[in-house]
Amino acid sequence: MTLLTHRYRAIDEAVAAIPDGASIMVGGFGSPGTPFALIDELLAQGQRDLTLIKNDANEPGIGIGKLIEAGRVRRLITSHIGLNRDAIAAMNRGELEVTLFPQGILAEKIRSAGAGHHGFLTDIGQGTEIAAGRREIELDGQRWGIEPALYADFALVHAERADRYGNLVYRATASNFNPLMAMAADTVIAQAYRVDEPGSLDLEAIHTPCAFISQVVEVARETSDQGRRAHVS
Amino acid sequence: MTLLTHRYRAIDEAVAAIPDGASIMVGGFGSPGTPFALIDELLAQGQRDLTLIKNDANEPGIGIGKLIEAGRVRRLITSHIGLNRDAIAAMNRGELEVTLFPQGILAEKIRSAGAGHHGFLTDIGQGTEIAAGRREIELDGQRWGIEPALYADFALVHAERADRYGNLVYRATASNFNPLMAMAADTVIAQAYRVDEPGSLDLEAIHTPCAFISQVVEVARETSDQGRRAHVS
Amino acid sequence: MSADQQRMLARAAREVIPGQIVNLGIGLPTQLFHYLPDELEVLVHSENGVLGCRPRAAGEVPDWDMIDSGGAYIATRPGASVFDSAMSFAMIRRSRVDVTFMGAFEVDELGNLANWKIPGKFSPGIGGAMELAQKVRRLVILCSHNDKHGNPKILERCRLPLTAERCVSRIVTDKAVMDVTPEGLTVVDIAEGLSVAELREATEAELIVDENRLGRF
Amino acid sequence: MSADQQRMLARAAREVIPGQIVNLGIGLPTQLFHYLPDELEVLVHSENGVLGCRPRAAGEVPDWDMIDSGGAYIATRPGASVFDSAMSFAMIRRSRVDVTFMGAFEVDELGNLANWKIPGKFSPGIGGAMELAQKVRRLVILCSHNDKHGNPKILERCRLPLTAERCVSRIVTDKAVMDVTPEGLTVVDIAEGLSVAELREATEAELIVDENRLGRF
Repeated sequence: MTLLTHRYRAIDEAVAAIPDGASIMVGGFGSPGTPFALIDELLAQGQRDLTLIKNDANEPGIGIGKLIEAGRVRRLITSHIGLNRDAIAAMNRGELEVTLFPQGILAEKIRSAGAGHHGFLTDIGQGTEIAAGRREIELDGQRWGIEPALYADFALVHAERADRYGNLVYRATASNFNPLMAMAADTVIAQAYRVDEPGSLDLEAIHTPCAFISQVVEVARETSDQGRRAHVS
Repeated sequence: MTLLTHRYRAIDEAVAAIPDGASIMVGGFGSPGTPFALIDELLAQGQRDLTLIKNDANEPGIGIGKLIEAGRVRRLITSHIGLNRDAIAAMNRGELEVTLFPQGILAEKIRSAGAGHHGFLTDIGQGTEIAAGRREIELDGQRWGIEPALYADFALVHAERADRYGNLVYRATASNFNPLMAMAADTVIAQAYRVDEPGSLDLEAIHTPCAFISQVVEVARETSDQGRRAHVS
Repeated sequence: MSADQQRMLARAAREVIPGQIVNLGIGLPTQLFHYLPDELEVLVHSENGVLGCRPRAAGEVPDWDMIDSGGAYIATRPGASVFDSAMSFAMIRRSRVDVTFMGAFEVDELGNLANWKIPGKFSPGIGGAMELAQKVRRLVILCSHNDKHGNPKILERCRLPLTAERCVSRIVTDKAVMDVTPEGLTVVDIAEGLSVAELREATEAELIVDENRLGRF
Repeated sequence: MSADQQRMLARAAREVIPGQIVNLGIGLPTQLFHYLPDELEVLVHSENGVLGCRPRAAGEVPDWDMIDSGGAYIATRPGASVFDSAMSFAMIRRSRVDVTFMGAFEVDELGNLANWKIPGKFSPGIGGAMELAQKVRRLVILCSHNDKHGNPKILERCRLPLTAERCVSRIVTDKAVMDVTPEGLTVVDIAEGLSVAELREATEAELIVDENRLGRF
């Protein structure tokens, strides 16, 4: 792991570690928690043939929607892409390979990797097409589906605040998949609206301890797509 | 589940729901996080033939050490009882059945139940006597041990603060097994030094959301065994 | 919103007991929000990671970090908490949600539910619906009795891919309130002005009706 | 603490790089605490749920809620966090701890470690040792070279039940610093005043020694 003393970086330098063909977990449920600035930097740097893992495909024109439109995503592992008609169209044209899991199963596959396991036993989806072809095991007189852990090379996560060791605090519903992905990926790049000196965050209020974070970058709230959504109700 | 409006109870009433023969998870790692007041109430009420699940056996004369000395515990599922010579003696006399797991495996067996799974796949302990007899499965070219989820009828947990719906905040290293057990047991009784009206706790600082809590009781800091340990260094 | 929908929502709101934890699915169920006043002490769960949602008050500035699972900007009530997706679905799988309201493409006599996929036409992913349907203590379906072409949605057997098997407790439509029972679909309430014969005509499933015990809504 | 132990601790502290995350096992390794000054920016992990421990300053009032895994009342340094046991062991299993120091009953040439059980005599449970030993990036053993009866603890093969297989990187004793290598145990440093012959005499395992490259401590 990166030494604690070497984690606070410039955004271009942090994202430059990602090669073509990488698998990347991206935090966020809809807009909240989506690391828009890191995604925009990835778009600018040009990495391609990416496998993305994200709860959803954002909405057209923002977040990973931009990467999908630019043809940079080979595969998307997700739970729901209903709010991004462009992603649905790319899937239907065969240009984007989409793998769908129930949302809580996707979360737990990621958490399983993050906890250092190799999978878990579940009854979710038994009897539906979601479980078709899933490997099963009998235990305690019942059949259980085996859901393997989902790993990734990188994770891009968004936090409200951080310190330069990488301790993270999330806000409101911007937590969602971020803390899980922060544990699961080999290299974790966090963006935060504010990065302070160690000691600035309350001990008990830290959601992701710095042990999991490889790089932390500070991003301006104003340059984020946060709050500039197509869909506002 | 108990309605939100019916959760704030007197300690004797909350503990009276526990029958003889119950399986009970008890929070705490050493003294911090141990629900001393709930344990003392259980001691006073006289339930017996209990199965306890706790990281350790506390120390002689406090916490679950009292229940063990009083002969009320049939079985203890734990990770380490080295600080309680009485528990070791009871085990060696055959009066206390002790089941030992590695600490992180014990935590995850509980968390697995709390997450609504039935177990997980691990490589921890492969090649040691801990894994002897453990069921295995081959996946992705490697053998993995299957660790079944660990359930319980009740959990007794300790928090620093709460609201009367059962939202909980833990302090310092008093968190440990408490949030995991709060998710895993069918009925969860929480004690807190202070129980306030809903809205008194910061949204993002709540560690255990009230959805998991059945009963919450207020206990005085002074009457707790906290800080009255035999072993102080 | 149509008068029928308002009537359905008012009827559905009566399913909620003060002190419960409630999840509201995307679409019409979300509107139930407005039928649950603060004094009920009901906490609304949204699977993106919040317990204790309320609708924004008129003129209340949106908080860009605070949405429900449908993407609407919401606010919170006293006793609320926020958390990650693993915690949110742990609550669901551990059946800590007392009652969930969901829409449906099809429901059947056995309580099977189909509401996520129309093969070849609509398959954006199941989101959180499967775990909610399978694990909630009580699942109430809130949907129109017939589709826009007039075809029945309350069937003998679902034909679309299932969300979950035998998961539905009660169905509230514009025409009736029906319980899934071991004997079959039992009509609890019928819409004002509708006859039992008209209701049967609009329904594929067999309906059990005891005219003496039938409520109106 | 004996002079030998102080010398071992000072030597072991040189294994820590500023900016690392370090776990200190119960017993002698815990004392390493005092050899890691604040300016090193090292975060000490304790598996009961804290990252960033430091020893209490002289006269500092104990916080009853703040202990390390050995039960000592500790304090924290800037950048510290507290968390539950699942998070704590996720860090361990995901190899987020850079280096762990542990005591030993026995270590062998292959890097096998036994430090939790003596059948029939001592079996209080393995606690967190197994996961730390198996998953840490670098495991340094800190133990006396011989037991209190003078028997060697650095063996050809461990005889006691293992904590983990092939997990040890380096061994620091009162007599030597040894690395586990594919070729066998290679002596890095030898204690001041000790001859290689005396060291071999006190050791069951074969030792690889290059006298020209041997350090003293």
